[in-house]
Amino acid sequence: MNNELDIHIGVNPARCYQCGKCSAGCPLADDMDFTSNVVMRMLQSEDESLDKELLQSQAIWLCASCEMCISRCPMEIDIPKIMDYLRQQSIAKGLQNKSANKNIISFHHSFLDMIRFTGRSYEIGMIADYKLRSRKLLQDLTLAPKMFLKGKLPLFPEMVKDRKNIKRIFKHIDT
Amino acid sequence: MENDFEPKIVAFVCNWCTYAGADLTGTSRIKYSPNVKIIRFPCTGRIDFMLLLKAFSNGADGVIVSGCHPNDCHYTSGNFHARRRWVVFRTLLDFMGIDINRITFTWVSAAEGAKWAEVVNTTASKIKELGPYEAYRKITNEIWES
Amino acid sequence: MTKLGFYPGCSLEGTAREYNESVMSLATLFDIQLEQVPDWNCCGATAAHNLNKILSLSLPARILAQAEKAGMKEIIVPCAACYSRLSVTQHELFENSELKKQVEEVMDMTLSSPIRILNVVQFIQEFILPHLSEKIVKPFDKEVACYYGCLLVRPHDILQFDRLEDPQTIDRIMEQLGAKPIDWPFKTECCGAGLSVSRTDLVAKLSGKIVKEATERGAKAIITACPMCHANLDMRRSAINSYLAKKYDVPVLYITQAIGMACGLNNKQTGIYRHLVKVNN
Amino acid sequence: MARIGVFICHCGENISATVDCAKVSELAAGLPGVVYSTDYKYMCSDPGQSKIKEAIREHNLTGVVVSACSPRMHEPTFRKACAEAGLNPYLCEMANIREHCSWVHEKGDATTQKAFDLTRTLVEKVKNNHPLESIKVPVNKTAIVIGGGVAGIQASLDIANGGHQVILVEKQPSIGGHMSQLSETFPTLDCSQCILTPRMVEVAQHPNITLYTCSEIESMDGFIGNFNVKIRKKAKSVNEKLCTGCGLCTTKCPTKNIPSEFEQGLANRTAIYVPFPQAVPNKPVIDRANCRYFLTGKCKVCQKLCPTGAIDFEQEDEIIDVKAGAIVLATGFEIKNTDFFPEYGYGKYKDVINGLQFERLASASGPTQGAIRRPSDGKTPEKVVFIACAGSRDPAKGIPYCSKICCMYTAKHAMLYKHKVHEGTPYVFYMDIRAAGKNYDEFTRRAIEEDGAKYIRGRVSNIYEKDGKLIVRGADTLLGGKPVEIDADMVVLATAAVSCDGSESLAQKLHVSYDPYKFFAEAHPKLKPVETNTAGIYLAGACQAPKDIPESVAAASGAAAKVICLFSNDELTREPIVAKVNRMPPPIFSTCMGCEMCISICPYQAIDKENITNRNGEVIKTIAKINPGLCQGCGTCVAFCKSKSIDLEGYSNKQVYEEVLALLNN
Repeated sequence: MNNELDIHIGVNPARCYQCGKCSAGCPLADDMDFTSNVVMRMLQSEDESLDKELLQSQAIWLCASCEMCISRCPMEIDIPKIMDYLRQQSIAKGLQNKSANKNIISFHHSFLDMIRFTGRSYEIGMIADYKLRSRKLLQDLTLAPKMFLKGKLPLFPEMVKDRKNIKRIFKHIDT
Repeated sequence: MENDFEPKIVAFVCNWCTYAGADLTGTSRIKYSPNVKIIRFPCTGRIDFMLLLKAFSNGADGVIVSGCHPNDCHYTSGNFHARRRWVVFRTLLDFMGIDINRITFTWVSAAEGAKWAEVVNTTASKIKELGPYEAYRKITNEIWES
Repeated sequence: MTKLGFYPGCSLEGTAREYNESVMSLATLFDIQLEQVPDWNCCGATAAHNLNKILSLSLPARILAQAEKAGMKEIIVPCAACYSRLSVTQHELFENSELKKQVEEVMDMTLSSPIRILNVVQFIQEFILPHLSEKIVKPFDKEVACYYGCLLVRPHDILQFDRLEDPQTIDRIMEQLGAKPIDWPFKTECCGAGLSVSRTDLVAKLSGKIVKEATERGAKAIITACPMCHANLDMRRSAINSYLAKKYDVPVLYITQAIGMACGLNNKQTGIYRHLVKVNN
Repeated sequence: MARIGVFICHCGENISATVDCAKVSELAAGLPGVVYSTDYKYMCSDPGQSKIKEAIREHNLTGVVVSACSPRMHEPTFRKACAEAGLNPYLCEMANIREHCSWVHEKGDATTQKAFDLTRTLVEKVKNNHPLESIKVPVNKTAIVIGGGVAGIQASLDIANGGHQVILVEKQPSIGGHMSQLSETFPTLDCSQCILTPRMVEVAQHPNITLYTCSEIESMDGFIGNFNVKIRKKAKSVNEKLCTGCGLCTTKCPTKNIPSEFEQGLANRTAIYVPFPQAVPNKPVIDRANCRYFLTGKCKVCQKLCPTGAIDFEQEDEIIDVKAGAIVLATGFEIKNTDFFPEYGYGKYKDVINGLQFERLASASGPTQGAIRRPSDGKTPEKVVFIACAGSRDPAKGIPYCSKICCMYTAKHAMLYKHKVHEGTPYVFYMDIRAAGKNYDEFTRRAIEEDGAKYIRGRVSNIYEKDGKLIVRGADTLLGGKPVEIDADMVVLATAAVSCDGSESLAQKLHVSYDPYKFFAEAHPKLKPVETNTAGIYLAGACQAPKDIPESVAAASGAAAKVICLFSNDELTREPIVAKVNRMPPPIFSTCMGCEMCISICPYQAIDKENITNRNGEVIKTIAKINPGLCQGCGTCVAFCKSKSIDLEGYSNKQVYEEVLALLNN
């Protein structure tokens, strides 16, 4: 995957000299199975089994794209871009991490599906969809009514008029 | 159509940067087109642009002038003078009807072996495309014969 | 009257309604007309760039194309996440013509030249600040923790907004309102962002750090400019409090609400009544 | 009639692998004027050179062309061989058929043809060569050393002890440089000042050394052996001849709160001050930017107190003209300050300090008399975090290189801290430990194994202050990037070593080249480490790249040796490649029109006007005249000359025209 990264997103993992400044500043490093500098090391190894382990990891889904790592990286390595690529590859190869698949990835799918059909995100519909996917039926049961009362959850979705155009965009990426 | 025209290109280079750079191309065994032949000068500041005319009228199809990068001149400022003269001379050549596309003016340092090969190759392929520079030779020969 | 392009983004229609309300009220107060990008769509947020690169560029690109079609030279984007996505997309497409061509084909629209994309702080600096002092009726006389979050300042190379570490612009604006911004280290720490729904436990932990630090350093309010940050710090407060096993009640205000309050706008105009953590005037 | 000999070298197989050398030789034999042509396996070898010598004698050659490698490699070799056989060396030319031909083209007829073309070109050139005699220039045996740190001190003493005059120019009020600020030195932990101050005193007392402090180079012209340098000696407002250095003035100066440069801002000084007690010269100067008299026009307390009347408020900068044969650059380095690091607080945390500040804290003569106390509240820190590679090896910050000295001094700092605060804990964040040097690795191991410095392999992401502690957030990359948070009392950044402010303008004044980071460039990275591209100017110490003390001293002695070599000759021999203005018989005298264009463009100020007078001393014509001692042979004047009255020896118009013709007409 090491070479792919250079070709597809123009990022060369060989530049990483393992200083660990990314992991040191990463807000989620504590919860990750592989911290960002370890991710870089795994890529550098050009070892297929490590590539697979990486694509199956939870870390790539926990990354919140806060961009702290690249903003402090002395070698200016675009780690968030690498993370995006790894997530996309993980899905393309069907190697999604099991526990992330239940929540984080399901949420992403719910979110995108909502846009696919309405052009905008619409919380109630999306959350309902997410609950079905994640089977977390009880989550946020107390929060939703409060939000509803505060007028934060409109009952009907706002929709883009030119939904054909939105569909076109999604169609292109589906194929 | 296969272009089998082999242009003659003369390179006027300074001793300290480009000549040494071309030496480095050799030491690095980087291959380039054999159409270009080098004449060594102490500095691009020494290069009298009349030499370019001399070269064209005697059969050159293209010319390269190359020296040190700005601020790197072994003689402090020779390359600046060369550049300044080149700016003036270029308009003059243009006025005289000389195809200035046939002249490459560039900088190659002693550390840029690969760049020298690139300069030579791009110039050679450009001149190949432009074809032999008969036009200028014809004029000068006519003047000579009349 | 100044007329400016405006991209609210999805959350300003839903969970962050009060942000929208306060932005619009401020605009009215300062005689600015905010005109929505016609038939705008969602920018794709975190989900799109996590799952598909072309999609993550095409969705924002459509918004930019719509704005361009409507003749807008600049758009105000209050949501920091949308601001970041739009800015990054515009940067990437105009840097890489091949990619631009690909995206244009996907959305069946074209982009001719970059437009100015302003975040809410830039909007305030440029259009509100010059006339602010004359409108202040009730100085915002409190210690505040200005919280910038990630996406207002990062990626810094592209956004070029404020300074990367310890940014200052919101602090300076709050000073103008009479507030005392505290010096604190978590101005740009991540709140957990898009993990809000899927990993509330982690959001409680990350946002909890921020709420705790701001409180301990004496802040009486946290000032934000991002709906995602606001949602995590405000809506997720009960999760935060149970994670920290302590009740933290420091309110979280959008910067536009803080300005609105100082300028004497009522609760309806600022929308502060919609917060889950109560705001005392 | 020309009698040219052509010698084609095979260079083992380096040339003959792609060029048919025998054929080139055969073709060359047919060229007009060529009376002898041969090829041989190694022309540069002894038998190869003998072949040339024999041919010169046997065939009465008037010119030699050696087609072999680059003339930049072996031109001197072959010219010397020719000279030994009685042929003027400048009648020998080389055609470069290796670097410019055999190595860069495939084997084949075209390559052989090119080798022949190049040979023919040089044959035509050499026909137009004429004998030249090398130029002799006198050597002024005084050296200027710029910079009075340990490198400048060493170079000055070495040259002076070799019996030559030295002018040492120092920007600051005292010599000593960074070394005088250091506490103890690695890897022996001997006290820096104890070993340096005797050297400083030696400089002051050496009969061959003239010391100018508060001084900088204003301008330079001339060339090796004959530099003319103007030194600006800034007004010190104290007459050095009258001042006895009693120091009374400094005790009563009312302005006492100026951060001391020597103490790195950790202590204050007065406006009239001696930078540190062991300063050389040990005489105060007035800092005009902060002096009350210069700011308000009133005060003069020091003048009233001075028993010898040495205070001189009217003193002006002095320009001193000196002549020298050689210059040694020893301007040293600077370090980045803590405000260079946004993520470490932009310099706003008082207890985040740089390495030099730590040196001052640890120094027995420092602001705390050697006790480690943090600057903010004077408390003894219980946990100190040392961060290596702060700014170094950091392309994002514009400093991709390794500063080289930090690994060692950080280990030393951890050790010194532990020696002084036994119950304290030193943490060191590092990326690699670069301890290549005699007893260096052993030293760092000692810091870890015996003194218990806790080394953590990782870079620190950021630092913030909380409840009087500095929270240092790093990661342990040897534990899989596990985040590490330390609540430190003090943080020491081993900040990057960078070139001095003003090194770029100094380099331009001296025509010395420099690298992208404004460190001066050596003439060759391996074989000429202390020479510059400008003959007669040498480098000592960290102005060339970050160096530790032993390396700086070694480079300084190296530079001094070069100077002494140069000074061992009374005159220098120079290549006679110089420009000449033509002279004609009367009534023209010269085709020069006296337009003076050449005078204005010559980079070496080598051209002057010359009056041609008649018998009565009346001026008939004014023409240009080139000083062969100053001319460096760039030839810019030749190209500029409108009347074609100037020519360059070795590259004359005739020579290059013939080259062009020969190259094109095959």
